[in-house]
Formats: sequence, C-alpha cells, structure tokens
Amino acid sequence: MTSFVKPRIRRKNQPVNELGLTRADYEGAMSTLCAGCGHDSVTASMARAFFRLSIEPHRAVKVSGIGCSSKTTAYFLRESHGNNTVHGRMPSVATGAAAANSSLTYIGVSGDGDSLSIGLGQFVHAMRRNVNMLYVLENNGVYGLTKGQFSASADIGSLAKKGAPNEQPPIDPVSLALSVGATFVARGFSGDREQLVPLIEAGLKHKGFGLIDVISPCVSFNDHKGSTKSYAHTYKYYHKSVHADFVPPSKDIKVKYDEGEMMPVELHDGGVIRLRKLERGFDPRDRAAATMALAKAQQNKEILTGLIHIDESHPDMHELNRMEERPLNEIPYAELNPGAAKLAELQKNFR
Amino acid sequence: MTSFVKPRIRRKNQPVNELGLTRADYEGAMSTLCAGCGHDSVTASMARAFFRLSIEPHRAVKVSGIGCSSKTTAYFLRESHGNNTVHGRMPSVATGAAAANSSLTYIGVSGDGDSLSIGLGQFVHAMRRNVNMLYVLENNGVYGLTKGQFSASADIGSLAKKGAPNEQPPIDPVSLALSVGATFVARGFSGDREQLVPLIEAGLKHKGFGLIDVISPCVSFNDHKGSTKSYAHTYKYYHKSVHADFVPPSKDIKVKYDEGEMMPVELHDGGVIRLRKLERGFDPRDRAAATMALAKAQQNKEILTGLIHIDESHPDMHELNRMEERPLNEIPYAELNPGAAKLAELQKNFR
Amino acid sequence: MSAASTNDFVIKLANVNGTGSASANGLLMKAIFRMGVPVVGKNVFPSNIQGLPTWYEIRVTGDGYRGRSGDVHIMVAMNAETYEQDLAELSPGGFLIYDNTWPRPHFLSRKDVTVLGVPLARMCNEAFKVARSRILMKNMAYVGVIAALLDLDLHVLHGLVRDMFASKAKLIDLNMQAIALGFDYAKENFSCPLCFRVEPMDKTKGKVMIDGNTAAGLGCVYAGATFGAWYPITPSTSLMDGFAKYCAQLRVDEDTGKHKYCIIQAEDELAAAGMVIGASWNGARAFTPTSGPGISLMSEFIGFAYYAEIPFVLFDIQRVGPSTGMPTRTQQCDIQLCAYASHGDTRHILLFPADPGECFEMAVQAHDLAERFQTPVFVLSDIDIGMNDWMVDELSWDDSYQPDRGKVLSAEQLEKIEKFHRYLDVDGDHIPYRTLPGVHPKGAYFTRGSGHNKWGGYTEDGQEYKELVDRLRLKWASSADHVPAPVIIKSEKKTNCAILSLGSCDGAVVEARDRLEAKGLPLNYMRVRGFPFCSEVENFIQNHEQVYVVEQNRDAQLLNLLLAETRVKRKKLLSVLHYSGEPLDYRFVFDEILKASEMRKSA
Amino acid sequence: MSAASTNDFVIKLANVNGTGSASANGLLMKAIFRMGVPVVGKNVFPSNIQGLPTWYEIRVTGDGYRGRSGDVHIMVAMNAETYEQDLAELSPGGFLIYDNTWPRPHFLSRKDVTVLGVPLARMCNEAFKVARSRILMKNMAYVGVIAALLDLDLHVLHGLVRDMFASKAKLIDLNMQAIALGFDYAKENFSCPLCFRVEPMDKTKGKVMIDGNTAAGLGCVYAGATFGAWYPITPSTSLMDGFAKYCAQLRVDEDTGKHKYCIIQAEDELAAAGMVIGASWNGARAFTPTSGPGISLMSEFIGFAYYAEIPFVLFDIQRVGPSTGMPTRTQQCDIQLCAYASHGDTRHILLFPADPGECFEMAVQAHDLAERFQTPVFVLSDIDIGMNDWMVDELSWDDSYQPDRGKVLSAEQLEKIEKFHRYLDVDGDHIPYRTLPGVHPKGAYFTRGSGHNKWGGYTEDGQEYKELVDRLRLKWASSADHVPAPVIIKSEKKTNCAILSLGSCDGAVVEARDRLEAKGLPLNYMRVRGFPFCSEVENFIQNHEQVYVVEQNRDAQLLNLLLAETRVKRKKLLSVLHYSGEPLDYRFVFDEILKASEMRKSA
Ligand SMILES: Cc1ncc(C[n+]2csc(CCOP(=O)(O)OP(=O)(O)O)c2C)c(N)n1
Ligand SMILES: Cc1ncc(C[n+]2csc(CCOP(=O)(O)OP(=O)(O)O)c2C)c(N)n1
Ligand code: SF4
Ligand code: SF4
Ligand SMILES: [Mg+2]
Ligand SMILES: [Mg+2]
Repeated sequence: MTSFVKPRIRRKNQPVNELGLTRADYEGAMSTLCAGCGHDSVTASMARAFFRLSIEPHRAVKVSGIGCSSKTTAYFLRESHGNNTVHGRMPSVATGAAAANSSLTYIGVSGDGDSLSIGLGQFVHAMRRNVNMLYVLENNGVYGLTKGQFSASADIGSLAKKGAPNEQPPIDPVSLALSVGATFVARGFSGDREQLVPLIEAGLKHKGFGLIDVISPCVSFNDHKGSTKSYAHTYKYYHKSVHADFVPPSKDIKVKYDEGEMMPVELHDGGVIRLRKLERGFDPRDRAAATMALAKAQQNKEILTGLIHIDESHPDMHELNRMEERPLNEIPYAELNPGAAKLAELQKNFR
Repeated sequence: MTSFVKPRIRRKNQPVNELGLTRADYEGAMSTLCAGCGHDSVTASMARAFFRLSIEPHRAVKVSGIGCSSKTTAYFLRESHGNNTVHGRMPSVATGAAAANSSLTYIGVSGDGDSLSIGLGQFVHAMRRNVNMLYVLENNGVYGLTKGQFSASADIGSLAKKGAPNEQPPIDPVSLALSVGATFVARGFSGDREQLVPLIEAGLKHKGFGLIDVISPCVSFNDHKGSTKSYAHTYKYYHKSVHADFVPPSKDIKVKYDEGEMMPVELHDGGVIRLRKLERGFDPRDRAAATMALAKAQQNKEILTGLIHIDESHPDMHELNRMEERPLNEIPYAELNPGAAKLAELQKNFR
Repeated sequence: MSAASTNDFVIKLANVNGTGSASANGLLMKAIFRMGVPVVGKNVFPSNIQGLPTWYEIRVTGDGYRGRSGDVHIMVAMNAETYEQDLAELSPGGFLIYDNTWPRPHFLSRKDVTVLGVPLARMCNEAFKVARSRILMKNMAYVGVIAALLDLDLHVLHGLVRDMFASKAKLIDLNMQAIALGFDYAKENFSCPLCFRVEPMDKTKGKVMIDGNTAAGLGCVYAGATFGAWYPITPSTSLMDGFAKYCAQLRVDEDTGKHKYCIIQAEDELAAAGMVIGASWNGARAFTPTSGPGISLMSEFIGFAYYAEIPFVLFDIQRVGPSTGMPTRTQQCDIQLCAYASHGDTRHILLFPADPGECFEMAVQAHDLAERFQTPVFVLSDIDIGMNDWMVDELSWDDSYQPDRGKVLSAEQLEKIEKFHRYLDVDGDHIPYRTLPGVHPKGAYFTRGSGHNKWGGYTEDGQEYKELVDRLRLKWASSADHVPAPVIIKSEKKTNCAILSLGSCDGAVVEARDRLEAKGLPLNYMRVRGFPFCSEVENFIQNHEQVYVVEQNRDAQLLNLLLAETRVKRKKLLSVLHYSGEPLDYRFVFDEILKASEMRKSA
Repeated sequence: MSAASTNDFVIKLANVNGTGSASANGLLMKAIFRMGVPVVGKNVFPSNIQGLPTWYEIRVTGDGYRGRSGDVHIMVAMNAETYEQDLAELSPGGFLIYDNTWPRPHFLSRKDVTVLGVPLARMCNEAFKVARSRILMKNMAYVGVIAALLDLDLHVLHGLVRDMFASKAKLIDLNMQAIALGFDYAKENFSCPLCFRVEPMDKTKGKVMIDGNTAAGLGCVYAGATFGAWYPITPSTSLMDGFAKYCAQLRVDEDTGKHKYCIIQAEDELAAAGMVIGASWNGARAFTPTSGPGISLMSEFIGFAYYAEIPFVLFDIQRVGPSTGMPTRTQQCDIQLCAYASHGDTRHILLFPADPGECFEMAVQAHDLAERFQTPVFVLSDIDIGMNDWMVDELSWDDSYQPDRGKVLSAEQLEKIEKFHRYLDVDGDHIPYRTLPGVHPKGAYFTRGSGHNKWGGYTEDGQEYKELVDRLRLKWASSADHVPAPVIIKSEKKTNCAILSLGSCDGAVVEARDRLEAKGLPLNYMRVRGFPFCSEVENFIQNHEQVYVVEQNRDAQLLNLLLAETRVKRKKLLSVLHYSGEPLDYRFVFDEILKASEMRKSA
C-alpha cells in the first residue's frame, strides 16, 4: 500500500508563526509506529521546534538511517526533502548534503542501534568534522524494528523482554560525544517536551554538530519492569541539570544574569541560548567540567539531562574547509570551468 | 620476492627464559619498515615482553589490520600464528579467534588509521565486549603506508609534511577507551622501552581487553618540526604518570605498600601489577578519576602516559558468555551432536 | 473456477499486524495438518511492528502440492484498511468473512461471492473484560467460526490450544471460550459446513511443520557448529534465534551452567563476518546468517576468506532488493552477487535449499564443504522458505555422521613432517593442508589477504601469485562434484522441453509441470542445488531443445550463471521470472510456460 | 634478438624504493620525450615505503607503440637484492650497468651480455658531503652514464633539471654535477654511444606525458565537480591529489581565500560513498576515487544510489585482487563486480578508459551520464593507466561544453506544474524528473532505499514495486547508446577473426595485431569503452567467426559479461588472459593469439 497521508485540517484562530504557517504545516505522513512509542513524541517536538523557529519546511533537510526511529523523518515536515538512507550511514550522507548546500537546515534522526553499533564510526566522525546539523538520537536501548535485541546503549543489568539481563557496559552517546570533542551535547526525554523543544531549537541554531540523545522508550520491546530505558525507570532517575532556553536574534536579550546561575551563550546568527543551572555545579561551556559532571552522575546512576556541553568557538565543517558562503550547488559552471586556454597552459608541465 | 627471514644466530651465554628460550626465539622476519620507524621499537618491546613472560611462541596469536604498524606482526614471534586481516577489521577477527580458543594469548597490532577511522566501530565494540586480548595501537598521527595523510589522532595545529595544519579535533584512543568502559587503558611511547615492556606484560596478563596507545613516530611522513607526533614533540610533552611493574605469580609479592604510593592490582592468574604513582594525584583503579586526570592533562597539553586505568572486576567476554574452560575447538563432536533420537524428540513440537 | 471442494482450497486471513493474529492463524493451519491433511502456509507481513496490513494464506492441499495456487476461496477480512483489495482478490464463488460489528454494506458490490458477517468485536467485548484480551480473542473467535464452516475437528483445536499454552494454564480456558464463541455463532447463523471443507486424511504422518530458519539453526547444531555471530536483519534473525534456542537446550552443562558454544550479536555485518572468519580460522565450526544488505557489507571479508582460504559459512535469507527494498518480501535476487562476491577474481560455493528439510541438511553440508574446500560457502535460502512453516518429512539424522573437518594437520602429523607450508598442493587435489594456532610450533604460519606464494610467504612476484590463484580456481571447480547433486524428474512421455529451477520455486514448478503435462505439454525438470554446476547440469540442458529457467528475480541471475559457467547455447534457455515479492504460485509458472510454448509453436 | 637499434629498445632500472630513484628515472624518460622520441614508461613499485625492490622500465619506441614489448636491452641494476633476477631478465646482446664500487664477479656468468661497471657510490661519496645527497646523487649519476651511452642531449637534460628544481635553485648545480660525474665517467671508460641509442625525432609534438589519475582529477575539475570524498587507497590516491591540486590552483578566490569546492578525507570507503551520494543528491557534482576493496565496501551504498536514483560517480583504479592482493600491481579484475555491484537486481554503467587522455574525457562523461541517468557510473581505470606517465595527445577542451545536469526541475518549472512525482516516467524515456532540496516547496519528496512506487510513496505492493524496477532496467539499457562507442580498427585484408579488448590492454593489442598481420594473420579489432554494450558490440562479434577477448584478469570477466549481455555464441569467443600484475606486453598477446590460431588451423 502507499504511505498514509494525514488529512490537512485548518482550524480557525490557530496559532501561526512568523511565516504565517500553522503547526499543521509542520506535520508529515501518519506515523506507522506502535501506539505509545516514544519516537512519536520526539517527532512532535521536532515539528514544534521547526514551527517555532519559523523555518520554511522546504528549506529543511531530514536525513535518517534505518530503524523505527529513522522512519520518523517521514512523519514531520511533509514539505521538506527527506533522505532515508541505509542502516548506520546517515551521517556520511548528511555530511555530503551539507557540504553541497550550507544554506539549508539539516536534521538527522537516528536510533541507538543505527548510531552506536553499525553507525558508530560515522557518528563519531561527523561530530569530529563538526558538520552543521542537528543529530537526534532516539535512544530506547533496543533494536525496535528487528524486534527487541539489546542495543549498545542497554545498561548493565537491564532486563530484556524475555528476561535475559544485559551484561555489557553501555555506550553512552553523551560521554562518547564529549570524548571526541563534539560542540553541542545534550540529553532529553521523549516524555518531557518542555525541556526537549528548546533543546531542539538550540541545536538547530548551533553552528556545528549538535547532538541530542533523547531517551525514547520502546513500548513494544523495552518498556517492561527491569528495563532501564522504560518510561518508569527514566522518570525515576531523570535528573534535569541545565535548562536551555533558546532566544531568537530578533528578541531583546539584554537581560542581566547572575553569573553561575544563568549562562548566556551567543550563537553565530545572533540568537542566544540561555542556560539555567538547576542544581549541579558545573559549567556546560567547559568540556572538562561537563565530562566530570557526567562521570559523577554515572557513578550515582543518575540520568543527567539538559544541555550538557556547548562550544560556539570551534569552526564548523564549512569554515574549516574555507568554503565560500554560496552553496556549491549554486556556483555556475562558468565559474568552475577553467577553459581551453588554461588547459593548454597547465599542460606545459607535462612536457 | 618472498619474505625476508632473519638469520637465526645463537650466541653462548645469552639469557634464556623459563622455557629455556632465548630472545632470538621471539624474533620474526626482517622488518621492511623505514629505518628509524617507531613501530620497529614497539616490535622489539613486544618480543621482549613475550620473552620475559615465557609464553610459548606457538601459544600466541598475532592479529592485525592493514598499515605499516599492522605489518609488524610478521616481525616478531616467528613461531606463532599471525593473521594479517583487512583494514580496520582486526578486532572482529580477534574476537572470533579468541572465542574459539581461550587458552592462547592474543595480541592485536594496529595503527591510528586502522583503529580510529575505518576501524573505529570494531575497536570500540571489542573494548565493550572485553575480549581477552592486548591491543597495541601504534599511533603516529598519520597514514604511513598510504604516504602521509593525517589520521584522526592528528592534533589540532599539527603540521603535515607539506605544511598544511590539521584543524579537526583529535580522537584520543585513551579518552575514547575510558568513555566506553575499557578495563585496561595505558599509554606508552616507542622511545621508552623501560616503561613500555612492563605495560605490555601487564596488558597480556590482564583478563579482558587491554589497550596500549603507543606513540610511535613515523620518520618518513610525520617526524618533522610542527608535528605533534614527532620524537621531539613527544619527548618534550611526555608525562610519566603511573609506572606499572608486572610481577609474575611465581614471585613473592608479599611486600608492603604505602597506600597511595604503590597500588598492587591482583590479576586473575595470581600475578600482580604494581602501580607506582609518579606525581599526579589520581588512582588508576577509579575510572572517573582517570577520566578527570586525563581531561586535566589535555587542558595542560601534557601527554599522560603509564597505566591510566585498570579494572580487574569486570568479566571478560568468555565469562560474560558463560563459556566453559575448554576451548570450543577442542570439544569433541560426540559432545556436540544431540543424535537422532533427540532430533525425533525435538520434532514433537512441530506437529 | 471455485467449485465446491474438499481438502483443496485456499483460506486467506487479512489482519493488522501486532494484534496477535499470526499465532491464531498458525493454530488454524496446524489443526488442519493434525487432521492429516497437507497444508501450505504463507505469512505476508509488513516491515513494521504494529498497525499495518498483514496476510496469512493457508492452502489446504489434499494432493500434497507444496506451492501456492494463486486462488483465494475464503477470505477472512479483519483489516478495514484493505477490505477493498481483499474483496477483489477473492475467487468467484468464494466466501468473505468479516466483523460486522460495524456493517459494511459495500461488500455487497460483488454478486459472485458470499459475505458472512460475524459480530466478532461485539461478542468479544461482551465476553472478555481486559482490553488486551478483547483484541487477542477476536482472532481465536474467527478461528472458531472457520472451524465450524470447514468442519474442523474441535478436539484437535483444543489439543493445540493446550499445547500452545502449556505453561500458562489460565489462558487455555480463555482461548477455548473464544473459539467456542465463534464456533457457536457460525453453527447458529450459517449452514455449516460450506462447500469448502476439510475431511480427515492420513497424509501428514511422518511429516512436521517447520520453518527453514529454525531448521537451518538446528542443522548448525547437528553440524557441530560452536560459534555463530550475526547482526540482526529480517528475515535472517530467526535462524540465529533457532540456533540459540537449541544450544541453550542441548549445550549447557546442567551442573555448571557453562556453555559449549558462543553466540555474538555483532555491531554490524562486517564485524559478524570477521568474527566467523576468526573463529573458523581458529578451528571452531562457525557461521553467520544474514540477508542481501549483509552480503554487500561482508563483501570485503568474503574475498579475504576466499584468498586466505578460511572456511566461512554464510546463510543468505534473501529478501526483495535492491537496497533496503521490501525487507519482508521474498526473492532470489542475490545469486549472482554470492557467486562472485568481492573484488578481484573470486568465485564461491553456493547451496540452494528448496524447503526447510533441505535447510537442515544443507546447513550440515555447508560446514563440511567450507572446511573441506577452505573457502566461503553460501546457503541461499529466502523469506518464503526461511520464515514460513512448511510441511516436510520429519528431519532425520544418521548417527554415524562425522564432520568432514577437511585437511587439518594434528600435532602428531606436524611432529612427523619436516616443514609445513600452508599453501602447497601436496596431494595434487588443489587443497593445501592447514593448521590451527597453538597446536604445534611447526604449524605456525602467517595468514594474509595480501600476495602470498605456495610456501606461505609474502610475495609480489607475478608468477608466484598466478600459481596460487590458478590453484584456487581449480579447487573451486573441483567442488562441483561435492555440492548437492541436482534433482531430476523425468516425464514419462517423451519430450525435448524442460524446466530448470532452484530453491523455493520448487513447489510451484512441480505443480505447474503436472498440470502442463495434463494439458498435453510434458516437461522434464531439473532443480539445481549447488554451484559450481556439475556436468549433469550442462548435460541436462544439452539434452533438451528448450529449457524454461524459472527463478524469482528480475535479471535472470541463474540463467546468467548458466551462460557464464557452462557451454550451453543461449537460445535454448528461456526465462520465467517472478519478482513481485510474493511466494511463487503454480499458476504463474503454468501460464508463462504455456504462453511461451504456444508462441514457440506458432513461430 | 637484440640487434643494434636506434630509438627502439628498452631500458630497465632496478632500484630500492625510498632512495629517490623514481624522479631520476622520470627525468631520464622525459629527456628522451623532449628529444622528440616516443616513450613508454612503467613504474613497478612495492607495497611499502622504503627498502624494497622497485623497477622502472622505459621503452624507447620510435614507432610510437604504446605498450610494453617484453624485452630489456639495458638494465641498470642498482639493487643487490635483485641482481640475479635482473641479470636473468636481460635480452641477449644487452647491457648491464651496475655500481662496481663493490665488484660483483658473478655478473660474468652470462656471456651473451655486456657488463658495464661504474663506481657510482665511490664517485658520489667523493663528490658530495651530505649523507642524503650521496644517496640521491647516485641516481643522477647513473642518468649521466646513460646519457652518454645513449647519446642523449645534455641540454635537454639540463633543461629538465632546471624545471624540476625551479624553486630550489641550489639543487640545480648539485644535480648537474652528479649527471656530469656519470657522463664523464662513461665517456672516458666506454665507447659511447652503444649500439642502442637515441636519435632526435619529431614525434612528440602536440603530445604530453601525464598519468591517468592526474588526468582524471583534472577531468573532474573541467566537469565542474565541486565535491570529492575519498579514503586513501593505493593506487587511487593520486587522483584526489590531482583534483585537490588543481582546485587549489584554479578554484580559490584570490581575495578572500575562499574555496569553490570541498574535499573530504572520509573515515572509510563507506563514508566516502555516503558523502558523495549526499552531495550529488543535493545537486553538487561529486565523485569518489577508490580501488577494489573500496568497491566491496561501498556495495551497499551503490545499490542504494541505483534504487533511489542518485547520481554517483566512482573511479575504480584497479589493482591485483582478491582481498588486499598486490596493491601496487595492475589488473582489470573488478569488471564483473562493478557491472552488478550490490545485492538484489542491480546493474550499472561502466566506462573503460585506455589511457590518460581518455581518463580526462571519461571523467567528464561520467558526470554527464550519472546525472542524465541518475545512477552510479564507474570509470574503470587501473594502476598501469592511473600511476604511469603516458605519452598522449595534448588534452583539449571544447569551450562550448555545457554539463548535462539531467532532468532537474528548476523553481520556475516546479511553480508551473501541478504536482511533482519523483519516480514518474513523464517523458517515456524511463528517466523521471528530480528536484533539489530547498528549491521549491512543490519539489519536496522523500528519498528512500526501501520499496517505493512511481509516485514516490512508500510501497510494499508487488505490482508497484515491479513497475518501478522494470523501468530501472529499461533506463539502464537505454544508456547503451550514450556510453562512449567502441573503437573499431579494421584490417585492410579480409578476415573473419578479430580481437576484442578494453582499457589498458590497448597498447599491447594494437602492436600485437600489427605484428600478427605482418606474420600473415590479419585481425580486426574492437575496443569496448562502455557498458551496457551497444548493439555495435554484438554485431561486431556476430560478424566474425573467432574473436580473441584480451583482458587482464583470471576469470575472463569481460567475456562473461559479453555472454550474459549479448546473444553471441560462446564458441566464437576465446580468452587471452594476462593477470600476473605486470602491465601487458605485446609479445604475450602475440604469442597467445598465434598459438590459438595455429591450434585452430590444425584442429
Ligand atoms: C545493513 C543492515 N543490517 C541490518 C538491518 C536490519 N535493521 C533494521 S533496523 C535495525 C536496528 C534499529 O535499531 P535502532 O536504530 O535502535 O532503531 P529503533 O527501531 O530501536 O528505533 C536493524 C538491525 C538493516 N536494515 N540493514
Ligand atoms: C579497505 C581499504 N581501504 C584503504 C586501504 C589503504 N590503506 C592501507 S594502510 C592505510 C592507513 C594505515 O594507517 P595506520 O593504520 O595509521 O598505519 P601506519 O601505516 O601509519 O602505521 C590505508 C588507508 C586499504 N588497505 N584497505
Ligand atoms: S517497536 Fe518500539 S521503537 Fe518500534 S515503533 Fe514500536 S514502540 Fe516504537
Ligand atoms: S612510512 Fe612511517 S610508519 Fe611506515 S614504515 Fe616508514 S616510518 Fe614507519
Ligand atoms: Mg533503538
Ligand atoms: Mg598511523
């Protein structure tokens, strides 16, 4: 059968964004995920963030790998281009796409299987290159689409649906990202949209690679008792550490902050991320401090969430490659073709 | 032409080990690396460690990927089996080999290109599985065999031979290993055999995955001024942090230590690693502390060396998989074959 | 077309996945099987977990044919999303059963079928309290309806329910109750049985219902495999699940809890390949199950194992390509890829099982061949074989079987020889001796994927290189006489036409052939079971004027292999290609061959 | 065999790698080229960095033949490790030059060659102070010796030295001095010139010496490629080096220093493939150079690009397989792999350049074809073409060229149409329209490697699936008339025999053919340049009785493709296979065909 298209209903008095678009304009095809799947909530948060940032849908590009999570790029932003690539290799396709046209907004959606097993190498190297994109890792500790095998993010002691415990140490995308120098590292929870939407907004606006590890429970295979990626477990150990608000460039942000309480981070386009510390004494702008805070939380078995690290100083892939502003795909051939005369000249060296 | 075989000369009064073998018995074919290459020194250290541990050469297995570093498995332990696999995928071959026969000693040799780019995923997952092997990463910041491209361990600002600087953050195998829960993490330097040999001994004796990141300069493509993986640079920023001595089980080790100064770590076979702190105030047995020490050293641009982390409590792959002691390849077929009667019984469910 | 019939008709059940219908449908099929009547079952499911259309087709086939027929006589339409398509598919004279809790008058649009409405949801909502039960029990309720309509043996059904829930006794009553609900409703409201009905027979004795992946997993246990590594991918996952289940049952020491096997879920297919190669190289029987994308990813390692001569058993449970394709639909589309996988000059051994019985046997043969020839061996199954329950002869085992571990030198043998050379053709059979690490100092050698000579040394010398790869080619060619021989069925009538096919095409081909013969078109039939092709394959083609090559892919991959690897004339071969992803039905084969033969006659 | 000869002989230089010999040898070759005499150069180097044997062969070929001859008339033996082998290879009547600082009396073992000892090390140690110079200058000194022996023009040599060290003036004198050392020694001690000598000609006007990888990199610049991603692998690295060099030279804004291109060194070949696909999908012309192992690793992505219809240009600089094989030796061993790369039914477009000139042209054509047909396109070069300097016609460029970007809809076009459907065959040419992200809201669509229908929607419907892959097959077939046409050379004599070959075989084949004709065996010749084969290929074979298929692999991969993809009869085709890893020489082809034709006659 063909894909399901959600009926487009316009209600009166519905909120519109700066472009005059409604929330419905940021929706996509009907989800084919299981009822209650965390990924659907994340999809809704992503749509919301794009709506709030007033990004023209067709100026956004959605890329994904393979998995239930990766399917969700079809379920929001109907009017943007999607590229549902192969398993674990989305980062490379995103890298190439971003290289070709820096003027669009790139969002990658992946799962813990897609990113931490088959895709680990590409995931790390996209961070290392600081590709200008937001990477949303919908982390459920399990392979949903292939029916319930443990993924590499399953915690030691977490029980499988059939009862077997995982005994291998988990790969934590956040620790990993910090260890390889990622410039925007956050963690959220599908069940906490209030925290998640501003994180997505901030990540989209960050110039460079933004990672949000979103705990997103799989109701079919990993939401039972004993699972450490279930709704119940996440609510229990959930620790909001730093709250991030995104303030667009147009808004007046000349507010005073008490140092240590509110930490404004200015973005390249003039927007600001307002970080509000909730409890723990670390500064997300300092990578070593973030690494240590995370190490401590791990020892306490807490799930540290919020914007854990941000660094606006490191150049993104385009800057590193000294690329001009104009997208590669818009440079006319006349500018690229050295011409016949030049060819003759070049060949003097070949005699 | 065929491979070069080093002539075997026996001198009188040369030292022998517990097996009555001489150092020459632990050598291999003649190296075809460049004169002065760091890797040749590492080869010598490995041969020395096997000699000192009195491991029968044919009871050792050497595995490697592709690169100048990976070639070196041919240059020591002539009488052991070597498997020079494909680029970046040695860890998986090692994992399978180790699974099939737990009674041999496994050593993997790789390069920074082999391990941190094409092989990153396998490298991390072998650590995660805690495969019982020693993994020696000969790190020169460059692709030697393909003639001088930067590898992922090249530091920001490091200059290529042709003069172009690297601007991407390096992947540090040691940080990475700590972030994914490796149980034995060390760093050495090809130019410091005194430190390296005991580290190799300890790594070989550790039950689980042992990583030694060895800085091993490439004289042909990355030993010039401006390179941060040159001999000169390494000597300058080299920081010995923890010295490790390996004491075999037979030796009497009932010595008293001042806590904090000398830290004995008992190994599964009864041997002991004696850690001697040289300066910095951290305990390598504590992963979070090691992570923090490393983060600080990075900020100070120091190259922290020695045994940076060890954890003897985590089960290795065999234990995790509850495998019996006997190697899989020695279980007689009679024990594996359920027989015709059983087959008939099993099929009752299929009616 | 659909006249009344006993033991010869098709029921199709249209459901939504994730609602528990698959086990109810399986139960229904097994009930018929236990009544002694042969059945063919096909489960067509979507590539998601919950909420999309899924179909289960049960062919009741008193004649014992093993393929699909292409008809649908009774449609159980439980999915509103696909009502229209399901109705359209029904053969004239057929019956449509649906849940008329919400009546659907447009079902009346077809006058040539009978619509039977049953208020399944209403009945279940009334009878059961828990929401989840209400959904699950609807399935059992329609099983009850069908039982009444087809005159199924209720005792058999009850027995099956008891077996199914042996460990959860509470559920037995619940399920029985649901079956009764449907059964009673049908008895009261319809005239039972229908013109389509099941009558007990005696044709399933000595048979079992098993899927190919489970059988292959079990085959690996019997082969003595101790190591398996894989990365989950539909439709191969259940092969490793099967192996794991039987290992847990048969290979765990009762006292110590220790395992005599090791299974690793790898981080991807490349790693799975590497692990199996590592374990094999080190002397354990090892294998990996995967599907097309996995083969693509393993390509580099396949070439390594070929060149370094390391045994490497792969199961490719084929699905619709290219790329991710339709992961839950069937095809035979990796034949050419597997035959020559990897860069450089490489060629491999392939086995083509046609049903779960052969999956079991060939799993064992694959390990023997891989070790004998020290090379990759592919077992090319597919979704149809791998994931559907097939009725096959009870699997049997010869207790005198001993694995062929190939030419591996023991410590004693090594002790005796002067010097061991890994790649020397000592016996003139193109197969060198190998040794295992740790066995003896003399056995040590260096394995590499780079140039090496027959002594086992590194080489960049062209002649030394050639000598080695020439031997590899001869070694491969010599395996033709060791792969399973083709199965030939000769017509009793004289004919110069034939069918050549492989794997899961078999059921449909056998039936089409019978019916073509009945129509006056006798055909001989050869089913190839291994590659490289033995001389019999070539001879068979040479002995016919026209050979229809039936296979399930777009590009005639088997036919291309025949052209490249035998000396047969192209014009003898005529392709019959089915590649929509549904399991092949005999009607397709019948129609295509008839058409072609008529064209031929008129030409 | 080796009679005196002017402008027709072979010099071979045996060195140790890492000693700077390659540039000295290149200089020598270029000197002859600048004297107007055609040359063929082959560099055979080991897979390491320093200390292993390496050979450089220079054929002086006044006749302008472009392949190797198989002879060696002058051997410069600078590597003690290979003395024996080098001596053995020398043709009777030849000369052996060696460093007699340490005399080697056993060179006298061959009476049919002349040994010329030159105390190169001693002279250089006396003349130069720095250790490194002493090593490097030995090379220049033997260049001087040869210059004297062959009567080379010293002015030309000096000019070359000046060009070479234009930026390091200090080195000019040093090198001149070394050349003089050797030159003077030879003049004094030997009777110069030898019977083998170079005499100026006028045959290199309008020609250049260039390697195929540089030419292909330059071709990508002219094609308007703006994105390249690769993972370093011998022998493809220099292609990207070439592209990078010309981009740095031609595509950096002088004022801002900003780049109009992007090159990424990927973490592996899978990532390189993904990046190129991503960039192409997003409308940049993009490519990746690699070699066999890379193709294996890219297989999954190749199928994705095929099925999702994304342009994807790959250069496969072939090397000896299987596996790591001999990474610095040449073969044509990935033909079959590339033709059908990836699982499922897939088939691709291949281009076969025969020399650096065609590498340049086909780099441009590959981009045009990839965008026109929205599919992967492989340029199959090899080490011989890619890494050796070839004498070819000066590359030329037609300034009126405009890239064929294929059927991409602009914002204006999108504005006008009602609804865009990505995979609809609107024009009946089997090629759908595509759109680029960000251009227009109406252009948005969802790209996927899973089942999709012509509307661009997800599908698991067999008929919708078939419709799409049937179109893909037709699209591919229709490209046969757009790939470069075969080159046919007809004999002036009547003949029903022919040679069919491809790529780097060309030079040797052309020469062998001339010589066979001279021997009374006239042959027609077709060189295929693209796949799928156009009808001309099939017709050519049909019009001959016997066709020798010359290729550089063990398994007759081109021949197999011809069997599978055309209707030609197998028995017409006879393989001539060369796969030792050395570049093909005409003598091999000549001997094989002669032998075969004699067998045929006697049969
Ligand atoms: C090359 C390849 N191997 C295996 C698969 C099968 N496969 C599909 S999705 C998936 C795992 C998905 O897990 P995750 O990324 O965590 O996504 P989730 O479904 O949990 O959201 C696997 C193994 C595939 N599609 N391709
Ligand atoms: C699949 C594949 N891609 C690329 C190569 C080419 N290659 C050989 S070695 C190497 C890099 C080696 O670098 P490293 O591991 O750092 O070793 P080093 O030579 O520096 O010791 C590469 C890219 C290959 N052999 N195989
Ligand atoms: S299987 Fe799990 S991850 Fe997949 S859709 Fe269902 S709940 Fe979500
Ligand atoms: S190139 Fe570098 S790494 Fe390779 S052998 Fe030479 S010095 Fe060592
Ligand atoms: Mg998951
Ligand atoms: Mg390196």
